[in-house]
Amino acid sequence: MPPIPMSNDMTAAPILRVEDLTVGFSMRQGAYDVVHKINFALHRGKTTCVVGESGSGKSVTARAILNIVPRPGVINGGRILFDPDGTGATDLAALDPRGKAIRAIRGGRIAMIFQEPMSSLSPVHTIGSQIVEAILLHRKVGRKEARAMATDLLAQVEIPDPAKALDRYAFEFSGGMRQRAMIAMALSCRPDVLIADEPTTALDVTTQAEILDLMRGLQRDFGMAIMFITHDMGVVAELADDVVVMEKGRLVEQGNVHQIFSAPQHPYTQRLLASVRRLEEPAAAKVHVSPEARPILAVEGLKLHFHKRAGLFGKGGDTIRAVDGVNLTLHEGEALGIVGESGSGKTTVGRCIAGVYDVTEGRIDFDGRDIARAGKDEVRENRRQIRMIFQDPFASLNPRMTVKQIIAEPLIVNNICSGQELDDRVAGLLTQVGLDPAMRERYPHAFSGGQRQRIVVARAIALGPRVIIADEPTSALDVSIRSQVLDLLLRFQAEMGLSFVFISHDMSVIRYFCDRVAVMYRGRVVEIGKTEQIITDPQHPYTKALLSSVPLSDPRLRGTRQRHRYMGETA
Amino acid sequence: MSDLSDTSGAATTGADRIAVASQSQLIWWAFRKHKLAMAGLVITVILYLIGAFAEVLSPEDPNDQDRRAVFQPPQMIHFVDTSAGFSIRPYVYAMERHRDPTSLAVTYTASDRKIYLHLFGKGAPYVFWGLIPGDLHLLATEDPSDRVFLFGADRLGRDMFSRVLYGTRISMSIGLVGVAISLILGVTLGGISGYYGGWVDTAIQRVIEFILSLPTIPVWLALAAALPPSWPIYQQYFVITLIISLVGWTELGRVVRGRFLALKNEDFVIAARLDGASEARIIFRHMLPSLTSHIIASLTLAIPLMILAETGLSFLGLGLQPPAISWGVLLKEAQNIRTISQAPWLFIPGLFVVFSVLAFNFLGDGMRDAADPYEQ
Amino acid sequence: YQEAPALDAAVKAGSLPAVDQRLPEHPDVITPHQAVGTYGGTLRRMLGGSNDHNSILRIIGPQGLTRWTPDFSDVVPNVAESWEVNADATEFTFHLRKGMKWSDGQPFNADDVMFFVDDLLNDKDFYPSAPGNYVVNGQRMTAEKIDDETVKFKFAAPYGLFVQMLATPLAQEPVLWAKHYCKQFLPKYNPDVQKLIAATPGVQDWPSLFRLKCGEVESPTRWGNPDRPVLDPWVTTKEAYTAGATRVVMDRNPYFWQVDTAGNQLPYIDHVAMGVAGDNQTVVLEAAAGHVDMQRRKLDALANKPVLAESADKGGYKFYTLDNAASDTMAIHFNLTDKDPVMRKALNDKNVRIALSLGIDRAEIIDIVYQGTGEPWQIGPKKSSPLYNDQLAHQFTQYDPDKANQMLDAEGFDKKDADGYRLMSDGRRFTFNVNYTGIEQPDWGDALEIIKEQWKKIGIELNATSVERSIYYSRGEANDYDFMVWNSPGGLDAYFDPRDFFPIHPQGSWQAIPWAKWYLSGGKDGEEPDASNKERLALYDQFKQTSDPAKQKEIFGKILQIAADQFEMIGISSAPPLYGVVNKKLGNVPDVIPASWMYPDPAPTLPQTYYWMK
Amino acid sequence: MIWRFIIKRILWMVPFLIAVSMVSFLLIQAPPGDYLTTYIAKLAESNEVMDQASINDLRQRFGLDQSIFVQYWKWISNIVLHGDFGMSFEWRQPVSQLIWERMALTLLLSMATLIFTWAVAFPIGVYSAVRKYSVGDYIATTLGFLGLATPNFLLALILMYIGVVYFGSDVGGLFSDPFKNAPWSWDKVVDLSRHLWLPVVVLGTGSTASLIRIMRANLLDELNKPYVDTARAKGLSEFRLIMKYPVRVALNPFVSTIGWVLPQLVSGAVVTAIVLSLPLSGPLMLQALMSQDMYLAGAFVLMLSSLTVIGMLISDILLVLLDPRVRYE
Ligand SMILES: Nc1ncnc2c1ncn2[C@@H]1O[C@H](COP(=O)(O)OP(=O)(O)OP(=O)(O)O)[C@@H](O)[C@H]1O
Ligand SMILES: Nc1ncnc2c1ncn2[C@@H]1O[C@H](COP(=O)(O)OP(=O)(O)OP(=O)(O)O)[C@@H](O)[C@H]1O
Ligand SMILES: [Mg+2]
Ligand SMILES: [Mg+2]
Repeated sequence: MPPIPMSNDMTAAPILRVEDLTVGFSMRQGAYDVVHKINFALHRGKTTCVVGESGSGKSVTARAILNIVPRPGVINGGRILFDPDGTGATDLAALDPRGKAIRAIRGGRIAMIFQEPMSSLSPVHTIGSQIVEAILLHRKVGRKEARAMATDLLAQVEIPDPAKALDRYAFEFSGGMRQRAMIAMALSCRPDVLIADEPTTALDVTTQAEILDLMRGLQRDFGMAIMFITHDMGVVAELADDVVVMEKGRLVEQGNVHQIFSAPQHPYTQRLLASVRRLEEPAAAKVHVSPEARPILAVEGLKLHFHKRAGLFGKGGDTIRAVDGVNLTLHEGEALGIVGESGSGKTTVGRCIAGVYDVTEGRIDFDGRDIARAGKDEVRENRRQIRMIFQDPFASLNPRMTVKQIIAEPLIVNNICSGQELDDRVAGLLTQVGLDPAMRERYPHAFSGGQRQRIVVARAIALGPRVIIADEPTSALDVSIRSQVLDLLLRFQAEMGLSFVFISHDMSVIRYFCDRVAVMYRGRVVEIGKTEQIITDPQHPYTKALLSSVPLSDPRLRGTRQRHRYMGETA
Repeated sequence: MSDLSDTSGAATTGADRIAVASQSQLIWWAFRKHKLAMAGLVITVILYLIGAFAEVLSPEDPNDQDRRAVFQPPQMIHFVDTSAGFSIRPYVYAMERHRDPTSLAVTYTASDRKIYLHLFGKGAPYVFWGLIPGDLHLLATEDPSDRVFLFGADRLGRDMFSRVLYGTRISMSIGLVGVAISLILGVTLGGISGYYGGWVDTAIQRVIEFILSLPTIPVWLALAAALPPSWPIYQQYFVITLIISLVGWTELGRVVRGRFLALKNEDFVIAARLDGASEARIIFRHMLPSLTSHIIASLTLAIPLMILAETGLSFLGLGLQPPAISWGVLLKEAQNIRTISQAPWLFIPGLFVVFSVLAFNFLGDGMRDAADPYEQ
Repeated sequence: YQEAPALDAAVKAGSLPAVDQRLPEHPDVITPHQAVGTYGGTLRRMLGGSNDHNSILRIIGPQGLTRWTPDFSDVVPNVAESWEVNADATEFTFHLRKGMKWSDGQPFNADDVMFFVDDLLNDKDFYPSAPGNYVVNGQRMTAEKIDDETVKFKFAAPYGLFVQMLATPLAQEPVLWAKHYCKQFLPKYNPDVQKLIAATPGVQDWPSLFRLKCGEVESPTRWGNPDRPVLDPWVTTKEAYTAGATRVVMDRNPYFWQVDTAGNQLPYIDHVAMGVAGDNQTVVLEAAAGHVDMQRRKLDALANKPVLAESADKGGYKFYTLDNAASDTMAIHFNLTDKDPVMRKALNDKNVRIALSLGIDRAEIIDIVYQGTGEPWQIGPKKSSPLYNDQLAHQFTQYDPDKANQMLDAEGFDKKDADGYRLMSDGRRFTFNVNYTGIEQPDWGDALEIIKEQWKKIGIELNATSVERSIYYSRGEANDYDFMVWNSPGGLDAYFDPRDFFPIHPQGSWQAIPWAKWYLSGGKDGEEPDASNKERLALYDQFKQTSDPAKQKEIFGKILQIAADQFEMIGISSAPPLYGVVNKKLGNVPDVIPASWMYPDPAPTLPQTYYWMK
Repeated sequence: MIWRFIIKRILWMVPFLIAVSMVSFLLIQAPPGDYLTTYIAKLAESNEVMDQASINDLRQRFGLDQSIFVQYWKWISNIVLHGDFGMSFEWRQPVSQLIWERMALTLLLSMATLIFTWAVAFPIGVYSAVRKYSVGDYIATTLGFLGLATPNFLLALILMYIGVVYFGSDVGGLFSDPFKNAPWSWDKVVDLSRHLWLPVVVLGTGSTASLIRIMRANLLDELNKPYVDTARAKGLSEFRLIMKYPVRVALNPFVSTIGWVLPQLVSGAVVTAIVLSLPLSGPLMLQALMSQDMYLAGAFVLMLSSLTVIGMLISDILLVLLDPRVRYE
């Protein structure tokens, strides 16, 4: 693919212009702004990547464009000028948020991929009905046709068995599959503008590459403008034409991708890029496990099958072999990475270990005892020792509890502390993960995606466990915070001998953090070994394919590498 | 770690006060902002105060019959007395009864005689809460042989105003007991049923089904016969309330179960389980708040039903019987054509029911909103 | 003779014989109350929702062998053309009307009467125990057919009131059942009856089948079968009376055997249409709306009168007066056989009863509850009755709480508790816990509430609870009460309903139900009455066997005097006249009608002579 | 799968209903005395004297002298084996003649009421959730609670009174006079629909308020969920959006309790039916219960219980249909 020519050509009229946009939340005791007077523009056929620290207002900006700022947010100023055909601009911010005019634009002309796909899909409707609905709404086709198109879209986003998948529900999908369903939905109407809010956080790099190709294809064919919010600088380097950098609600820097990467002006951008470099090697501070460390966790022949009951009056149910014979050992003080294709059963393995599911077959030995068949008391004790960081932070936070209550919960139920001590402890934990303790009386929905992820991390480390199963714990964090959170975890590892099962799609994070890696494919571990060894000398063809797809965080290297795919043992 | 502390986002600036307020404080602020909810709270409190001090607040003995006042319409209080110059001295005009010998209809004509009223005068003796004897009334006629009927009089010539005030006591309290019992049972059993599923669910559901399958009327009739007649009325009613709520929990139980079946696999519930929370805690602390709105709504709906239960039950010879006084009893007594056509003031207790119900409801609204995280 | 225009067509078509052939040789000639009427129209009435079949009976009338004169003073021939009684009142010979027909045109004659006596009354399957009105000295009535128009009834002992009984709704059986129709349900006549039984759900034997198809005097099924031939002025149609019917319509009987003085066949009115209302308030509303042509049942509560008066002009109706046969609106029947010995002793003390009576301010109750109608009254025949006994009616009706207090003190109830209530000999508070049937009789609840306040002043506590009626009766059955509240019958009909003067009624003589049982069972059941009651019961036995009216009156007078001296129960107010509404256009309706179950108003005033004035 | 579930539940209904019928039978018999007590009471009022022998005869005739178990057995076995519901003591008529038409009308009225309340309450409930604290919301709330706080009996009386006194209309009933006993015809249906509104409104007022409030409460919880934003971002109109997504989730409580809406209406309608003189099962059942006419009462009770059980089954099926998460049990 030829490098896309640098475009500083601001003469072509932008399709969407954000002017002095200010978004605020009017809380009970007065309003405050989270986005301050930002300006940027999107152009047809161009990709604008938005990067910035977690909580800097990226998602809010994105939502403001569609005029769906979450309550009690309001657009406090500025204009959003949308001009798809060069005939004259409409100010989206001025439209009635429930009116017809904006409705015609939403989904049809400007589509959006929400940051948390897990919670953003309706729990009670099939994936298919949600996609078909979008198609029917904006494209003049019949129901049958729409369904065919939806199947096609799911196939394009690499969902296996798309025809069946249409009739499944969101909770039956893995995190990455939901995200892809979301993408399919957004792309279904061939929008003029695509706003993608961290759309690939849950995707393994091979799938991610395919998705990015898909977007690029559409962009090429239909001149779509893309606003792409991401923390993955590799993706930025691969994809972006322009880059917008945000910090604390302000737009601190914007410009051509090359310019940003080669000559960052703003200190935040510089720090960001520095962090990217840092994450490109194994952590300096990492304490490696001694070879004679005891295995703390041994998983043997683990199987977990989901038996899908038949539809109410439908045909017979089928079985999904989410985990199909996995063997793993985790040593004390070790960090074991799990990588693998989206939907390959990583989360499910993690959940089995944490005791969320009753396993179908196999043993999980913790400290030599099989916890898959443990008694009640033992299970409770184990829960203190094995903690889990959920892939979908939003869903795992009780919407009716404040952050303080959420983090305090394990401390309270395990009778660890109370009163002032509890307060301090919670504040301490929040500070450790980089959140202002003053926010502790807020409810989860009032945080940004990255902030929520950190809350989940704080909850997991609160009890001082021996094993943490971390399912994509840093995917929503910008690189600088990500490295800090990882460092924090490393510190715990060093100080308390904490062990990790670390599920991630980000190879650099794996490399930075993990001693060993297991590569999963279709419910099995296909390769396991020392991190460095796997990265430098992968054996299994899937691993090779995976590594070949890792985006490189340098725009100059764009297209220089030969990517290849693993087509699987044809299931 | 030092560079992390300032990354908490733009949020904190300018909003310190919110940020540090505790959840309960937040809820209280949220509640206080809700004007109608505050009004509801105030009315509710006033009603309870009326209930508590009915003896003192009512000008008459609610059971005092007076043949001269049968179906007497309400009397207006006049405040300004111009008979002997200008003075502020509340009074009402005495009324005279006239009965038509053939149609038997009674009519009242206001006479010129003024019945003067004063605050904290002596009147009919009472025993406050059955404990402290007294005879002080907030409003009393200056001449104790006179009577005043602010809400008119009923068919036995009893003062409706006093009766309504006395009725407040039972109506505002006894319903709450029933509601509380069905709440506790409904939430606990429904919660357990939905949370555990499986045979526990089946068992509880069959119990609910069984309770519901027994039509209510035979139950009431059997009860009417079974309750010993020598029991004091209040005790009988208490038992009836208890039984209403023993049946009433099932509805809430089903709803809680239905929602729990869907909720129990949510990640945040699993997270709570992984936190090591006990099952009771998961049910009550983690899952139940998701149903706050529904529960508040059904409670505010249950209260009027409880208050009015007697009007329906009385058909079966159940419920409170005179001389006990409650709004339900008063309304029950008013349920006839004669009242509709000739003595509409006997429906005033109905207004009180509506008021209290609206008050409870707005109170509930406020509570719901205050507890809603999205409203913060 | 003339007939209704409504029948002309059928007669012309030949489906109905001419009127002369339909009438008996000697039809019963009725002198209308006001005028000879005109034919046509519908009479609208309301039935109550729960089994109000007697309301139909009250308008159609019990067409017995005899009937009451409209003023309730005497009996006159009805279905029977005449009768003779032998000297000791054991044999009654009735002459039927020759050529009289059932409503289906089949002849009515002595066979029908014999059918009742031989095949039903004396059949142990049908009547394991016979209706009391046909039993004297434990033996059932027998009969002898003299000829087609003559039958003779025979009793084992004198039966003084038999002819009067035949005029009440309670002794209509002899002419209720048409043999030609009803015999099909008897195995004796129909060997295949078992098939019919099997084909009818819910029926197990022939008596139930018979009762289902042919009805009984007081049974809803009497009005449920349009095929059953009758002697009534109006006959059941397809819109019959069954459970849950919402409307009942009856049509004129073309074979009805009465004519007016001008030779017009009765009835004048073509149809009687009765709506069914679940609730009495609905009846009041219907009446107020002018949808009811003549009615007193279900709306005669005094409290409704103002409402009805208000709408009278709009509804086009006026009031008529009913001379209440009852004696008192409400009597307190002290339980002289109370299970609780202490209470029993107190209640058997006449002075206590007197004191309790003096402690009631009847004027106030009458004013409030009975809208100022009625006078303070204990029990017993009305002033207008020849049996009137002033002492029985008026003793101790004055309000005198001081005297009452004195008397109670004197009788040993001088100790009081902290709340000012008297204590009984065992230290318990002198309290009455009583039930009343507040659903049917809300006025009793009101009166009891007033009495409660009044008795408080004489140190007696009263707690009244309303209960459902069958519960009420079962409390009575169980003898589980201190006193019961019921109205007191016997104002005009003391002969027929003497239950308040001595314990004769095993469910209604609340003053001593065990005594009544003792009497009725011949001493096998219940409890032996005290001497005074035994004396009255003996007198009553004597009374029953007397057929001479003067003698009857004398004996009954004695009974009443003893009852007055004993003063066993207290009453509140003389039963005030009742009222009903009647359409202003309805003719031949008397202004005053007696009201009693024995005189099932308004039937004895002959509704078949009512007509629509032009 | 689901068929197995349904069949299992239906099979389970048989012993269940037998148990319910047993308990109901006991309940019906629980008040002291039996039908004869009532009968005697009735006779006593008209001064007919029943001596002990006649009472015993009657008792025997009605089979009331047998033990309660024998009576129960006779009753239930006749129903199960012969479909014979026995004889109503009070009406001296086979029970089966009495119940069906009334049950049918009752079902019809209940359904009409149900549809009415849902048709009124759902839109209003949705409206008052979406437009929380608008004037409309307040009006709906206040009216709703006014309806809730007015006993049905009273409302019926007042409406009838106004109708009669001010408009000279019919009093109650489901049909006008000519149609009351007429066989079913189109005209009769039309006539019915003209009369139906009054009881429907009277019965509906109470439950409408609850539906509105419950709908509103549940909907308010759902309106802020992220999936609603997703749908909004698709460009769905606000109305369709709300109807398809949050309302669907907010239906859960309704579906959970749909099972006994019917029996509740049936017994709740008793008093109204009495006042409005409606030919429904409630008044007849009440009367049968009061007079301990046990076979008639028993038949109604059995009907109602069966309805409840069927309703619960429907409710459980709908719950699964409505929320796929429930399916994974
Ligand atoms: N509903 C809300 N109420 C109050 N504050 C909110 C709400 N939603 C978001 N915020 C605040 O607004 C700020 C911007 O949030 P936003 O979601 O835009 O961040 P972001 O840049 O997308 O971060 P991330 O990369 O972590 O997703 C954050 O500080 C967040 O705490
Ligand atoms: N509750 C469920 N019911 C049915 N199928 C499920 C359920 N949860 C997961 N699956 C299926 O199991 C497979 C593995 O899912 P899992 O969530 O473990 O994948 P993953 O490796 O974590 O993927 P990702 O990287 O996309 O999060 C997927 O095919 C998914 O569709
Ligand atoms: Mg975001
Ligand atoms: Mg996953």
